[in-house]
Amino acid sequence: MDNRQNRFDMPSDTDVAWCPGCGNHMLLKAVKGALDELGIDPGSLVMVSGIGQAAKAPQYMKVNMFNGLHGRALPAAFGIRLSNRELVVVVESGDGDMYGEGGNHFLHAIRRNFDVTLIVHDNMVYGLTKGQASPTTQRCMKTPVQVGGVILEPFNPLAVAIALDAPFVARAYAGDVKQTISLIKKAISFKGFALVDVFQPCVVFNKLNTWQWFKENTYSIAADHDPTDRMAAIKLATATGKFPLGMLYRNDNRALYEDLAGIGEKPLHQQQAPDEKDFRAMLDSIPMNNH
Amino acid sequence: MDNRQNRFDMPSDTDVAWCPGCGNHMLLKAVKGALDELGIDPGSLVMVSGIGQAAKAPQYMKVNMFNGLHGRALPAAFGIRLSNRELVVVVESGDGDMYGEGGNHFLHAIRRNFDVTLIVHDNMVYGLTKGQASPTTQRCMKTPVQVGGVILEPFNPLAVAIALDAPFVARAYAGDVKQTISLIKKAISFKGFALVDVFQPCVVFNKLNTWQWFKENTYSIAADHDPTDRMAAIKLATATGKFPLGMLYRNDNRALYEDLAGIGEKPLHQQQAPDEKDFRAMLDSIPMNNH
Amino acid sequence: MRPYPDDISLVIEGAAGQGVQTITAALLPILNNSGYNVFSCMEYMSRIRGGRNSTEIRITGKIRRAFTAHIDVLFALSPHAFEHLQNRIDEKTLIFAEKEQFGNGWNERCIDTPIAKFAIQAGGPVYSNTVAAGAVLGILGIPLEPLNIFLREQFAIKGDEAVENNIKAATLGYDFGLLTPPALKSKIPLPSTNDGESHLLMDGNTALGIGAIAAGCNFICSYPMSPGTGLLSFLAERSGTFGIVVDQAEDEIAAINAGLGASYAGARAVVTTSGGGFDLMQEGMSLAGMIETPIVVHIGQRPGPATGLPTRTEQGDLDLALHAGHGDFARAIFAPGTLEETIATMQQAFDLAQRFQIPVIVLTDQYLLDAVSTIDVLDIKRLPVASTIVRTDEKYKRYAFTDDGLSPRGVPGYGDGLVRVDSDEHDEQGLITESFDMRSRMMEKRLKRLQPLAEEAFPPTVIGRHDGAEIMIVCWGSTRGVLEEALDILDSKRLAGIHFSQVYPLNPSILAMLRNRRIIVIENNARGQFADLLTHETGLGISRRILKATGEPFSVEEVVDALQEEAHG
Amino acid sequence: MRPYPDDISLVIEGAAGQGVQTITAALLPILNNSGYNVFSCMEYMSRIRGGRNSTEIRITGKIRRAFTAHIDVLFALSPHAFEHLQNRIDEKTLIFAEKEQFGNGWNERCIDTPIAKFAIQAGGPVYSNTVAAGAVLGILGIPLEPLNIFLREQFAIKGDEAVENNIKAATLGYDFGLLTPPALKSKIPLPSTNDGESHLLMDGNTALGIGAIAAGCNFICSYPMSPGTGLLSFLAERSGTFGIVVDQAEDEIAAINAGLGASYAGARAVVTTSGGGFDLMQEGMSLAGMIETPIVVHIGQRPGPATGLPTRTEQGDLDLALHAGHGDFARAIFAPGTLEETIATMQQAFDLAQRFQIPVIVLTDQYLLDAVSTIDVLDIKRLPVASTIVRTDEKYKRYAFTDDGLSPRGVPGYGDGLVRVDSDEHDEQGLITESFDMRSRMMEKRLKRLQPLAEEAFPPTVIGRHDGAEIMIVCWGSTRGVLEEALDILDSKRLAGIHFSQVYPLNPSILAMLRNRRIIVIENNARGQFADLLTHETGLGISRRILKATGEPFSVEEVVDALQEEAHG
Ligand SMILES: Cc1ncc(C[n+]2csc(CCOP(=O)(O)OP(=O)(O)O)c2C)c(N)n1
Ligand SMILES: Cc1ncc(C[n+]2csc(CCOP(=O)(O)OP(=O)(O)O)c2C)c(N)n1
Ligand code: SF4
Ligand code: SF4
Ligand SMILES: [Mg+2]
Ligand SMILES: [Mg+2]
Repeated sequence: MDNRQNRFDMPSDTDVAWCPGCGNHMLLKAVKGALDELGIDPGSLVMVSGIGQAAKAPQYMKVNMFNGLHGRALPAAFGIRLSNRELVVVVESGDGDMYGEGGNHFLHAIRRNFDVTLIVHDNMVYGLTKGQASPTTQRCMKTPVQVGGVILEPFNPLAVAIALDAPFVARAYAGDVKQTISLIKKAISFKGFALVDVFQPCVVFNKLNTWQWFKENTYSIAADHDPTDRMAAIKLATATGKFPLGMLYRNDNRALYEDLAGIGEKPLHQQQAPDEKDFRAMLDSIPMNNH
Repeated sequence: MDNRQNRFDMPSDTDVAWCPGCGNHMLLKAVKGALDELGIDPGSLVMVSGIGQAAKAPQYMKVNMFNGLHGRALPAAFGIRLSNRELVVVVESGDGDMYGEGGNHFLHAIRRNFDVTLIVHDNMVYGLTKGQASPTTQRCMKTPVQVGGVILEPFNPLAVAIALDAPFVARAYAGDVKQTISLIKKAISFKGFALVDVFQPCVVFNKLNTWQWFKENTYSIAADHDPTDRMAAIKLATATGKFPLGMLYRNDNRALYEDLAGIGEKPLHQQQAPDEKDFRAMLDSIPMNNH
Repeated sequence: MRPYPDDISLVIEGAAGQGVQTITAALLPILNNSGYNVFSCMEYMSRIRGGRNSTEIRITGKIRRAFTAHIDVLFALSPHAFEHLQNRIDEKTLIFAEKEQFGNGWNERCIDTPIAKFAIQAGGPVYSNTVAAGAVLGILGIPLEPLNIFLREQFAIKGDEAVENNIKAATLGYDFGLLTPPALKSKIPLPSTNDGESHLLMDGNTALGIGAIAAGCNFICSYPMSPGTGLLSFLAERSGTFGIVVDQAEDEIAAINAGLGASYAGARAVVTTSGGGFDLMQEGMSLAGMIETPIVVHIGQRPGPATGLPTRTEQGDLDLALHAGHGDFARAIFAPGTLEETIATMQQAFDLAQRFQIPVIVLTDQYLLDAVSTIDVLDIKRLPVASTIVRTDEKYKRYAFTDDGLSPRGVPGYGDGLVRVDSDEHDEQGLITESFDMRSRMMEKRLKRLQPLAEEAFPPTVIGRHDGAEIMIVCWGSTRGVLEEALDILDSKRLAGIHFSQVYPLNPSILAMLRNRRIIVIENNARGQFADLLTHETGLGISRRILKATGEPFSVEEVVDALQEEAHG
Repeated sequence: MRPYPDDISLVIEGAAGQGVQTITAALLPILNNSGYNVFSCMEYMSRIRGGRNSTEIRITGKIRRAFTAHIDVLFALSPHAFEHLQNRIDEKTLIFAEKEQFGNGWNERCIDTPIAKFAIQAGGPVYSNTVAAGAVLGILGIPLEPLNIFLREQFAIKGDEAVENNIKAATLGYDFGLLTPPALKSKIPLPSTNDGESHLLMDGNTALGIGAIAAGCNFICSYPMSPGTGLLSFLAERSGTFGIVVDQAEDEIAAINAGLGASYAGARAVVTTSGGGFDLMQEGMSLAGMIETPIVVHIGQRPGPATGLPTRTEQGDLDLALHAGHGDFARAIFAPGTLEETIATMQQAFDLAQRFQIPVIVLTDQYLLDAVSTIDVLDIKRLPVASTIVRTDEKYKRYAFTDDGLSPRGVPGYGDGLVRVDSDEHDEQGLITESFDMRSRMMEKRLKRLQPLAEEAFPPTVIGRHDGAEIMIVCWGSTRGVLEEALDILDSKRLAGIHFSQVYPLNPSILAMLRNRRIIVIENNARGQFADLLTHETGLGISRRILKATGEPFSVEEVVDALQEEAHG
């Protein structure tokens, strides 16, 4: 990771609200690095997020930004993308934001398969609200609310995504900036719904899943894994033990929502009001009057 | 299917709001049949539902009933079950109710694994609101809203459930009352979250997935399928072509929420207010005062 | 007892699935084209087949747009007719029904009508509704041919046999209808002088859709919910022609957030729902207020709380609309009472939303949305659709401070600037701030628009003669028609009406209209939500509230009764 | 400029993560046990580390519970102190800080305090906060030993070395503090006569939790949201002892629906959230109204709209609470202003919810929840927890009509009857109905309880002397303390205060209290939501609104200033 400026950098005096040592810093670098390397124009990119520590990421990039409600980044991203196909839309979200409050949108965004990249900062905890369990918190971790330890089965975003035939499903680790950049680049280049769930240590509230822990409990997916093999992918995603890093699943055969829905190339903001002819024709065609 | 009375029958003059010929009638018979055969006492059973045609089912049974909000049956069922472990809790819901509006609760109820049976009347359409696409509507079906035909990938409830390791996942067809009864009986007897997604023809709004269609497009799962084999189950659930009927997946090793959370046997309504001793002790232990 | 003689109310009763809607769709245009004034409204149960449903068709001398309780002619298709409608029929009601299934209510005013027999003669029981349609024309003495044309068009796709059977059914019914005792026929009003051509027939849903299209609406994402779904279907059907992006959301939360995303990116977005769905959009409303992003929300009201009565009518969501979303921010709320107002307020809603960068709500209800009446094409006016979007430059700040609190609105990808919106309190650039000073300035900025919004508010419409009236009867939304008719009937100089098609903010001119008069508010809810609002905004006291929250609209008779004493006392 | 001399305000400033909370937790009990009256409140940014945060500790002669803007003694741990707090310090403020990092604001009143140096001497930079705590005691001339005891308990789990280092740090700070110029020390008030023993120190969160436990609360399902989360954590920690079922929901919608399910089954359920989360609970509120099922909802208010200022304070959700949920139904809303009231209203909330079978809201805010003050144990009163649940028999009907509209409430599995609740309009048995008559009767049934609810409403508390006061200053919720103190300072016979700890419905007695006086309302929001409510409920006009919506609470000085003219003519 080098520190040279890239075109998505904010002014150097920007106050970043993340804790020192947090995985978010490296992930931010990776996201900006990927965007820069792809040569994307900041003006044609919209970063969308919800609320949480992760969701602050777009605040620290020089981009168009829709920092909406907790859990609601994906619907907003969908509205943005459909209104202007020229825009590159990237969502950054936390594990609570996306898989907790936003779980329903996660499911249905996958079904839609519009062109969006979803980067989830998966720190296995609610950071901003001070350490409660998130959907991905591992069993038995104690928190101020889960005083006896977490008893729910962790949410498995990769398995669910593959079960719904999400066309691009990857997992990265913020500690490996190179791989993270590479996966994010692929995800953004991919036309369709692309999920990159990124393990991101929260050094304040998650004392279980530390930098060290992630290092020890992850492995790179073997080179011979065929990401187009859905069953193999889901096997990787559901296996117990260490967590696989890399590209789990890819399906290039799913059609894009925008294409199926016939969304035109012209942004909606450039659309004129209906002309008088069409408008009158519509009036004439109102069922009770057209016979 | 015989017409003899069972203990869950409503008075014979009960006005049933379902259309003649609808699959709901047979499914209702099956549910009542299963309950009766299990010898469950109506007074210890609570049927919970949301809103929709399916969700009216509990209205037509002599049971305790919580007919709540559209999409919100599972959280209500959860609250009921935790408040009284003596109650048998069964949710009846539609495909829209459960997988659309209620999608997030579906995910997280599976993670919780409390003891509930979820019967989804899956007619692949929004019945009560007059024929819009539901999450399970098949591609290309035209509706008053999906005027060019449905373009979203259908939601795959079974695959998602298995991906989340739901411990009991089955599919039935309302046209086969015997199998439906048998699966529902197993589901209710199962201690934990049990999903039975039941294909149910909507004869008014779904002209694609008719009685005939379901007959032709389903098959019984082979006897040699091992429901404890998660990969085999997910393969069945995600395969293209005909839909498998029967028991897809079963995992008897997941612990029950109630047990993990230490929910006592005594219903909460019988709990006394805290006694004075405990209350004073709590006051004394308030952090700023106990040193 | 009918308070006036120059019109008739015809009610067709039938279970869901018996085709009452098809009859209505056939008869209304025929009556309209024949030069009659027509108004129609319907009431139906929340079920797809069966149940107790009815449609009222009024054929009137003057243009009327209100529900009357009394039924002059009842056409009964189901066995539930008498039980269901007995309160609305009396000894003068002419009843066409099959004696056998009509039951207890049968007496000499009933005409045994062999609907089923004719239907079977024509080809089968499904033709009952066509028999009825034919019979109605016969009763009214209107030529059959237009109905035959309708049937040919309607059933063409079902093949020749279906068409022929329908025509046969219509003819059998027609011939029967012609034999109706002449005593009734004299009640039919003369055709009005309006020629049917320039008058379009439509329901409120259609008007709402026309308004949205006129306003250049090009994005709708919504979740089905009666009676809000109509707008979604209307726009879906026309999405191709007008380039409207239409998506059915997974839930209402997704719907409004998608709408806001779209609007942020430059779409003219609308969301439609009913009270329960709108509950789920509250946080989105608050977001719209915070990020100053236009959105139009249509709420088709129905009786609550909770699921309530899904297919019935009420005006019970005004309070909710007024206070939806936590925190303080500006909004506007419309509540049209006629087709014309529906088209106009919908356009105004889009216009205000764009210009003031706020959420705007249009409140209708089941009664208004389903009621069919006529509108002169010339009264369908289009507001110019001005784009309020600016091309940004490099120094662009989304929330730049300005004198009026309105910052030029850019959209991403259009110009050299960046467009940043934030649900947290933010600075001019749209970035998170925790400066108390910035917070204060931003709150002030967001609320400043309330004043000009009030000044631009649609003034209410006076019904009758304002000068000299001691008592002002105030109504809003769908109750306009019934008050108009009641005041017309009561014909009292002491009373005048005022109808609000915009209910928030209120135009400051209303104070002068209402001051020093007794104020009576009539509304279709349990406690008088608009009455409260009126007092809140004007400080004026309300002397009486005429309320109804049964799930039904007010009938003309009820309102006449309620005001009788005030009018003549 | 401090308006009164007998107390001091000590502010400890530090970035998140610097341990200011630990200092406060250590100092407050020591001060309390030493017989001082203390009050403390905090303000902090929405971040976990860094930023500009501060805690005020007031040591007062009289019991006070309000924020004062002026700082007498500032203890600065971060480099942002001056920039952040400059408006609150003046030439009289004694500042303890490290000269090097304090920056521009440095002058002769500042005492260069080698915090970092001492910390490193003690073992490392993490001990800075302990140095500060020791120094504060030294400055105040209070013995060090209690702090050492606290440190031993607190750090025992971290091992002997941590304990020893902390004690060393405290001692270094203490010795330094002892050298403070005597001029300041004279300002410290004499210990009050209350002995610390019977006075418990706690924050609003704790009081809320105590109230819930006293009320027999045994179910909470909620989704974290500041500042509502505290109640969830409090009950979670005590769930074992009191048999409370605690679940963290996937979202707020699940939370309230689980709460209603639980309540239906007989639990005494509460839900906690903040405005944005409450937006999502609106439909659940409406459901509670429809199914007549008790639920208590706590809303910890923070500034909106949308995400707003997550860790700041405001009273902006009253309007929302009043109108939450579509349709008309009964509710009650509390807004405590003191610890005592917090404990009492929470119990009353549960009691009313159970007896009237309605949703009840308790409105607090960040300021109230985080503020620490003292309460006499004798003032912690327990309301009897009466069970309102009946054993059902075979003929049981959940919605049986009764004179007062309240049907005996059964729960499933208890008795021989069936308990059916339905979000649709329903009949006495709880089954769907579409009868207009049944609808009307059920609406009436549900709304009938409004009257007795008003009669049982907590009357407001008079602050000062009511008789003779020409001007009534009205406040509600967390603004009680600041108004009390301001009126005390202003000491004017013309003014009296009224504080509402129940804001809806209002007790009918208030009319007599307010009539014929000038009314001024003070509230922590942008437009005066309670002022509107008061006018709505009483018809009385409000002559002035004193408002603040910056995200900060009112300071005593501000309120004194605002009322100065009214007080003295
Ligand atoms: C409707 C709503 N509910 C709750 C919150 C409070 N909240 C803010 S962030 C957050 C959780 C954040 O967790 P995650 O998404 O994992 O982000 P992290 O802070 O861990 O990066 C919550 C519960 C909110 N802002 N809005
Ligand atoms: C919050 C909310 N949104 C929407 C609705 C309207 N609504 C009622 S039932 C239904 C869909 C029902 O579909 P499904 O669950 O599949 O049941 P079906 O009628 O097909 O059995 C909808 C959208 C509602 N009642 N509440
Ligand atoms: S709280 Fe955790 S996730 Fe948030 S910034 Fe700090 S370390 Fe990172
Ligand atoms: S609409 Fe469809 S699902 Fe509903 S009752 Fe009729 S046939 Fe059944
Ligand atoms: Mg997280
Ligand atoms: Mg369905």
